[in-house]
Amino acid sequence: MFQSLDKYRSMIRINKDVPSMPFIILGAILLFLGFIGVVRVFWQGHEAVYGVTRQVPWGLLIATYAYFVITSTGLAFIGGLGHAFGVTVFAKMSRRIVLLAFIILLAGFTQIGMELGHPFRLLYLFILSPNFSAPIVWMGLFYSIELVILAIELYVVFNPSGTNHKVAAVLGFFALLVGIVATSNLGFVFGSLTARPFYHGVYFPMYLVVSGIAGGAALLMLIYNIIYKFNVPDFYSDAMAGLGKLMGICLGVMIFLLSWKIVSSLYTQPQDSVEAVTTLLKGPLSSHFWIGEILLALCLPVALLLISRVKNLKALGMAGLAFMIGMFFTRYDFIVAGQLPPMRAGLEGAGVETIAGLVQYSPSVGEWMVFALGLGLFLFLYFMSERFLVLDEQTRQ
Amino acid sequence: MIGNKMTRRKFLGISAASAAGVAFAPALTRVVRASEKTNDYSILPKGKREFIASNCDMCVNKCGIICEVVEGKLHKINPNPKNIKSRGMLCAKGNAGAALPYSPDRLKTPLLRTGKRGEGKWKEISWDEAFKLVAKNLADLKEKYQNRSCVAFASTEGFQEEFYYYLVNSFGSMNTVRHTTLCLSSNIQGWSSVFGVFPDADLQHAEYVIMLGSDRAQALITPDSVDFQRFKPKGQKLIVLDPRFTETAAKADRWYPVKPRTDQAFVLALINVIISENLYDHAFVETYTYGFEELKNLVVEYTPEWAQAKCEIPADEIRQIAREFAYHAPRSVIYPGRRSAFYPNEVYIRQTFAILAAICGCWDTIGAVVPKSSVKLNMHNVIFPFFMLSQPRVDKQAVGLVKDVVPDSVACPMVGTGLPVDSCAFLSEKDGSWGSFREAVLQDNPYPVRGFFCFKQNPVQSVPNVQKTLTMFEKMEFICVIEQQMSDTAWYADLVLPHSTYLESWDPVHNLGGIEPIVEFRQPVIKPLFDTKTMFEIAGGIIHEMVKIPSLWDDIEPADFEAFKKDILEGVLDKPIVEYIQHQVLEYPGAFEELLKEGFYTPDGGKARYGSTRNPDFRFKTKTGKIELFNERYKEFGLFPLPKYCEPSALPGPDQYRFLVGRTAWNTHTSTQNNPYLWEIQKENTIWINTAEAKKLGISQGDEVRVKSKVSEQTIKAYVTEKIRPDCVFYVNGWGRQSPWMSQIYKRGASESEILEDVLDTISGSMCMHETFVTITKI
Amino acid sequence: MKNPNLQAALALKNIFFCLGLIFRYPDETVYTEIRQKLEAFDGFFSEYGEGLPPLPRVSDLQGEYVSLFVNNKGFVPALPYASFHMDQGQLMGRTYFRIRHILEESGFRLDASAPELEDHLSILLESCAALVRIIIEKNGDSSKCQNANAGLLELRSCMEHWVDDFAEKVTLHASMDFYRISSEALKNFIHDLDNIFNQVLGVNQKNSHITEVNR
Amino acid sequence: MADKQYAIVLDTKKCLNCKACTVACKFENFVPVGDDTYRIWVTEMPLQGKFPRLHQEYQPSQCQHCENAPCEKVCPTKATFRTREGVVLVDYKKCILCKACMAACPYDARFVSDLHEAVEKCTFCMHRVSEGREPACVETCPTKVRVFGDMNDPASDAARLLSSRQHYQLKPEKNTRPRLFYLA
Repeated sequence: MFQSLDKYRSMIRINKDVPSMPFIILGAILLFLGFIGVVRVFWQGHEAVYGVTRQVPWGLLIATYAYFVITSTGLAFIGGLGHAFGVTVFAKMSRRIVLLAFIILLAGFTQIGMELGHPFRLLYLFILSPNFSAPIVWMGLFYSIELVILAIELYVVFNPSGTNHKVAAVLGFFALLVGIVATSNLGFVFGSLTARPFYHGVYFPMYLVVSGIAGGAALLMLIYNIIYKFNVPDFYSDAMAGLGKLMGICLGVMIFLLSWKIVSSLYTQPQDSVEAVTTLLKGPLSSHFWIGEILLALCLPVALLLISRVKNLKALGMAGLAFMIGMFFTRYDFIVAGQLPPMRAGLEGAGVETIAGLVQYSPSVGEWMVFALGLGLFLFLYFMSERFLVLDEQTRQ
Repeated sequence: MIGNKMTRRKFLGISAASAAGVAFAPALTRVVRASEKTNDYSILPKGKREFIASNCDMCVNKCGIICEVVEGKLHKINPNPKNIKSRGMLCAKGNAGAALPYSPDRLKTPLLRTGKRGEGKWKEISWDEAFKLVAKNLADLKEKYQNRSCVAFASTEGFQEEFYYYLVNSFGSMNTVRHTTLCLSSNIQGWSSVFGVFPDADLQHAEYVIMLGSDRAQALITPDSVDFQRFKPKGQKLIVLDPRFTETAAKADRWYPVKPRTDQAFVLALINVIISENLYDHAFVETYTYGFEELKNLVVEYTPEWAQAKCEIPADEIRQIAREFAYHAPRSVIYPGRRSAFYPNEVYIRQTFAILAAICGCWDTIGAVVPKSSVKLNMHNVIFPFFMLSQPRVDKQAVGLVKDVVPDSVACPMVGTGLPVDSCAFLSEKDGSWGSFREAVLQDNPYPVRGFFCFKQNPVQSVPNVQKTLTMFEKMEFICVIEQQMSDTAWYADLVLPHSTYLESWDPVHNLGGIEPIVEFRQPVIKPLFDTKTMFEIAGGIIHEMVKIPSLWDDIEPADFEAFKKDILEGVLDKPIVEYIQHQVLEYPGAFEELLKEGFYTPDGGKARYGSTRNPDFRFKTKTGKIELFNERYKEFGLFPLPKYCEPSALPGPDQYRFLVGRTAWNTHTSTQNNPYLWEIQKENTIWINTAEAKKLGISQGDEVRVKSKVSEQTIKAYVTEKIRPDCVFYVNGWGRQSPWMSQIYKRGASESEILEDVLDTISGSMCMHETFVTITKI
Repeated sequence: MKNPNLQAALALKNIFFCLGLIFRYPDETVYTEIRQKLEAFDGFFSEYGEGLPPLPRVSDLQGEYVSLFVNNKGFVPALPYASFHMDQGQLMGRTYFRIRHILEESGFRLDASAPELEDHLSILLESCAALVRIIIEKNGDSSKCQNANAGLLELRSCMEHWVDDFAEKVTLHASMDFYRISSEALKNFIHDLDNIFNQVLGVNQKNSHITEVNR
Repeated sequence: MADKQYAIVLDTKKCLNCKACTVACKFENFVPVGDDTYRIWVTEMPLQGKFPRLHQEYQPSQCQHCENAPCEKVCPTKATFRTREGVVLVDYKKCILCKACMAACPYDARFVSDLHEAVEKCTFCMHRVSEGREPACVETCPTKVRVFGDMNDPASDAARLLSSRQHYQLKPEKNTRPRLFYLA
């Protein structure tokens, strides 16, 4: 009996030096709020609890879903680099990478599960009646595969009898690949909407993947700073620097893509697209855009990376924090901005209410509560793991 | 929600013990074993779907409907595609009628007031008690005032109204007031002064149509609203004059925002051009009309230039319209329309229309203005007793009584010295004039009126100057209202009797005159939900109680009383209403079966009828028997016999706007706003203000403004638009209820009847709806 | 359950009937009956509410009843029809037909002389009383009173959906205590019915097979 | 091509803006009262000109029953499908309420129905059509703005109007190929 416990000693331990308790408590509180939200949704129905409307059918929960799952695939990408492409600097982080990717993907699934009116129907209809022309089917398929791969990977990296590196490499490769495919399909869920020129095209499949990788790097940089109380050991400096560089490249690409998105929208002013971009630049979403999307997600991280020359690990943590906050606005903005230009003008009799030519959306308390569920789930599960699991295989061994 | 005590409770406590021993009176049980009694519990077999033809009653049009009833529940009201009057259409209101029987706010049982009037304290009573109560009050009032006319009876038109008149005539009051002086009295009076009748327009075939102040696209009238767009002949021209850019104006070839109250000047100028350019129909004028020379002399001065100065329509265009109208004659229509009086000279405005039609020969021929034909129905020959104690109408001698509500224009030479003293003021004795009737009652002159009956009319909402109506109510010792919903009027009643909806009852056959005459009728499509009755049953119930009270019959011959019982009670009201209906169509074999199947009947397949009066020997219902361009009867009464133009006696002041009334296609006056399916189309009314004026006043779209007239002030949101003349404002009727109506309507928008002043048209006694001037201020 | 607690079941039946009387128009007969029998329900009212509702004079009670439940200026403050609450503010919606079906299935119908709809609160409560009576008569043999069991549960869940709203509206608009206290007690009682049915009649979701009709 | 191909041809010049169609639709199809719940609508197009030279049109509309239906493409469970007659329908039992179709529809023709617990929209009243009756909005219209019929039957009123009159479709740039044709 003790022997069998022994076997897991390499995995289970109480980490007192990791500041996990506040996050666990925070996570529990958020989970509780989320639970109330879920009860309300079951009791009163989606329509009563959520702020989404006929004109803006996708709201906060789609944004938070994207926020979580895209970050997850970014993490899987980084993990895959380590395992499959021999970018060994990240190998020492693999337990945390896989764990984070898995948990945050679960958090994402809570969001879509609460957003869908009939989540359980989905489970069998995806098998009985799939429409292969629908991007959602592919997105769902690949994210499901991703979850399975991550689960297996989780088993492999935590295998008490030691990680089988060959298997890990194969899994890592597939996690990377499937993650990219899944996220670009998520992008295509929007990219396929010809009705809405702001979404339509290849921009979002690309932008989501790149920003997801940046998000994975940012989250890792932030998490490492948190668990080492902003004093990350030198052991990780090469990995952190690698993350910083990876993030820097991604930020560069993001700025490049975003600039062209804006320029192309403004230049020939394709209908709707320019309206959507204008909501970001000077419309109802402008504060989100300039403070969240531009300052926090792009400018501040770039500045921190440049000033610190990717060497100051605290700066990397701060860059990660700024990016993760900014990215939340980025995800929200892209979901909402594309839907604010109405499909029909708000004329009398049209049944469409517009202000300055735009329909309105703001998340309801219920939607925030469901977001709290996802965030709470992430914080709770992850920091419980930090508290009770051995995540730094290399240092402790 | 529930305390601890609740969740851990065991129901078997001592508390329950005493309850267990109670034995309730078995007679109180209403949920009974299905086998105990048999009755027609389900009115239709399970799952059965039926299509039942009937007739709509959401407004006055009486369109054909086919009701889809599933398991006894009305699912949908469809139009009847075969009905020639409604041309197979059904409007928003007609569709929304399917919600009417299922409105939870409807009256469910007779209610007797127990608190103060208007306080809202009621008790339920049985129909038997209600009938007894009515009879007793009628008897008491008759005794007390020794005058049967001390009880007034108000009603609005409808299939069951004739049974209301069974009640009125059985009591013997002369004081009846119908809706017409709020509606179309002046219009009928004006056209009849020329042709003796009020005609229809053959819009299906007219090549040229002038519509003045009729919004046929929104104020729906079948078949006109259908014909003027659906069947309009290729190349037909539509000229619309309206201070507002209405939906009808949007359909017009030319729209003129005519200056209010000057429509007559425009038409007079048309006549001037047509006569001076010799464009009139010489043969027709010669053969059929009377007084052409007088007319010719009158209109000499009314040149297009003169008219341009009045109505702000360029003289050139007036000339052009006149020539076009004459060119297309007789397929030219100056549209009679159906609307209430707008101005004190309303009858003359309408007389002018009719004269234009007459001199161009646009009469009783295809594409012209055509007298209504009708299907002859078999009357029930009932003769009501002559009661000694019935005094003439209270407003019979209206002179002096109404001086407060008639504008100075009565001093205008065309009207002479005052109101006519004869019933020519009214369409018929029984219609009355709300304005002069109310004044007479308020002044107790010449005698007191102390009882008030109301059948489906809502004077508190529909008669301008509400305060006067309420003051009149205060004089009443007994008010009884027969209604479907707790209307504002019912709220002030002593006794409220719930009437069944048109979907739950048999209605007698009605003959609808028109170019294509038709008879319409109603049959129940569903079982009544509540303890409601129809006027037929109510009249029968009350009269039965009346005959039990000897004092009610002491001013007639005993023999007459016996005859009355035999004819009225046994002959009509005691029999099933179906027999009444069958008797009405007795002359047409198979008609009743056809009515049941189709919901309407036409003896000749609904063919259009033209030319019945185009016969030189035909006697028109005018004094001379001719089409009177010069009205002999008006002359006799001291009225100006020709449509002389008179300047308005009152005009808006510098800061004032003329208040306009109008309709929407989704509400009938004040009666349908709380239907949820109609409410969602329009949730409140807004006041139309011209863009330039709004700018001057500093008002922007959606601002709250205060509207103030002589009698009241209202607050309402502004609708800033180009669609209205700068000197006018407008909001639609039916909102701004003071009382917590349905929560949706309560205090939403502004009330029309509150803001309107009571000004009477001098001949027909109609309320003039465009004679209220208001100031607008931003709040 | 083999033997329903007879005493408690009788009490339950009577409480239903009593509440049915209370929410019925108080004509002279009904009023007299309430006045005579109300005392016996003292325990019930103190347990579920503030004690016995004070019975006003008959004329006041009638006025209050009409203005709360029958007709008022334009709208009725607290509509006692299940369909109104369950089916978008209209009478005779799906719920009405469902309730009629429940009655028919259990061998009941509304007496033809009652000019009311089957989903009127007072009739629902009286129907509950009738169904409890069936269960008592059949000695709780669930094979013999399946329909009654199922009907009771469904009527309960129907009333549970709107009794809060109803009680709230009554409290808001009532000018005297009688209906306010009664509707509060009704509300608490309905919310406790799950528990009571289980305890007293042994009726719960598990042993009932609701016969679904084609809605 | 034996199948019928249903279409609605609209002569909006005849529209009175009376809203009969919208109310008829609600009753016929159990569409609840509510600001977001409607299958068809009548838009008052922008007022053109300055007082007193004004012009205004009214445009009734609804689901366009596109031949190239974006909603059908993005529906993950084939809940949205096109019938052989070219009518776009929703199988409520298959709808997972992902609302992709609502986002994809360029005409804002769909909404979430509490009754069906699914996304719903105009069905061309197929339950009536199968009984030989016209869609409720078509039947009730006073001026018969809408004409419903089979495009494959040259004798049908709809086909005749299409072949004899100029017409346009809404948002042609989306290449949805609507089955609602507006007469010019």
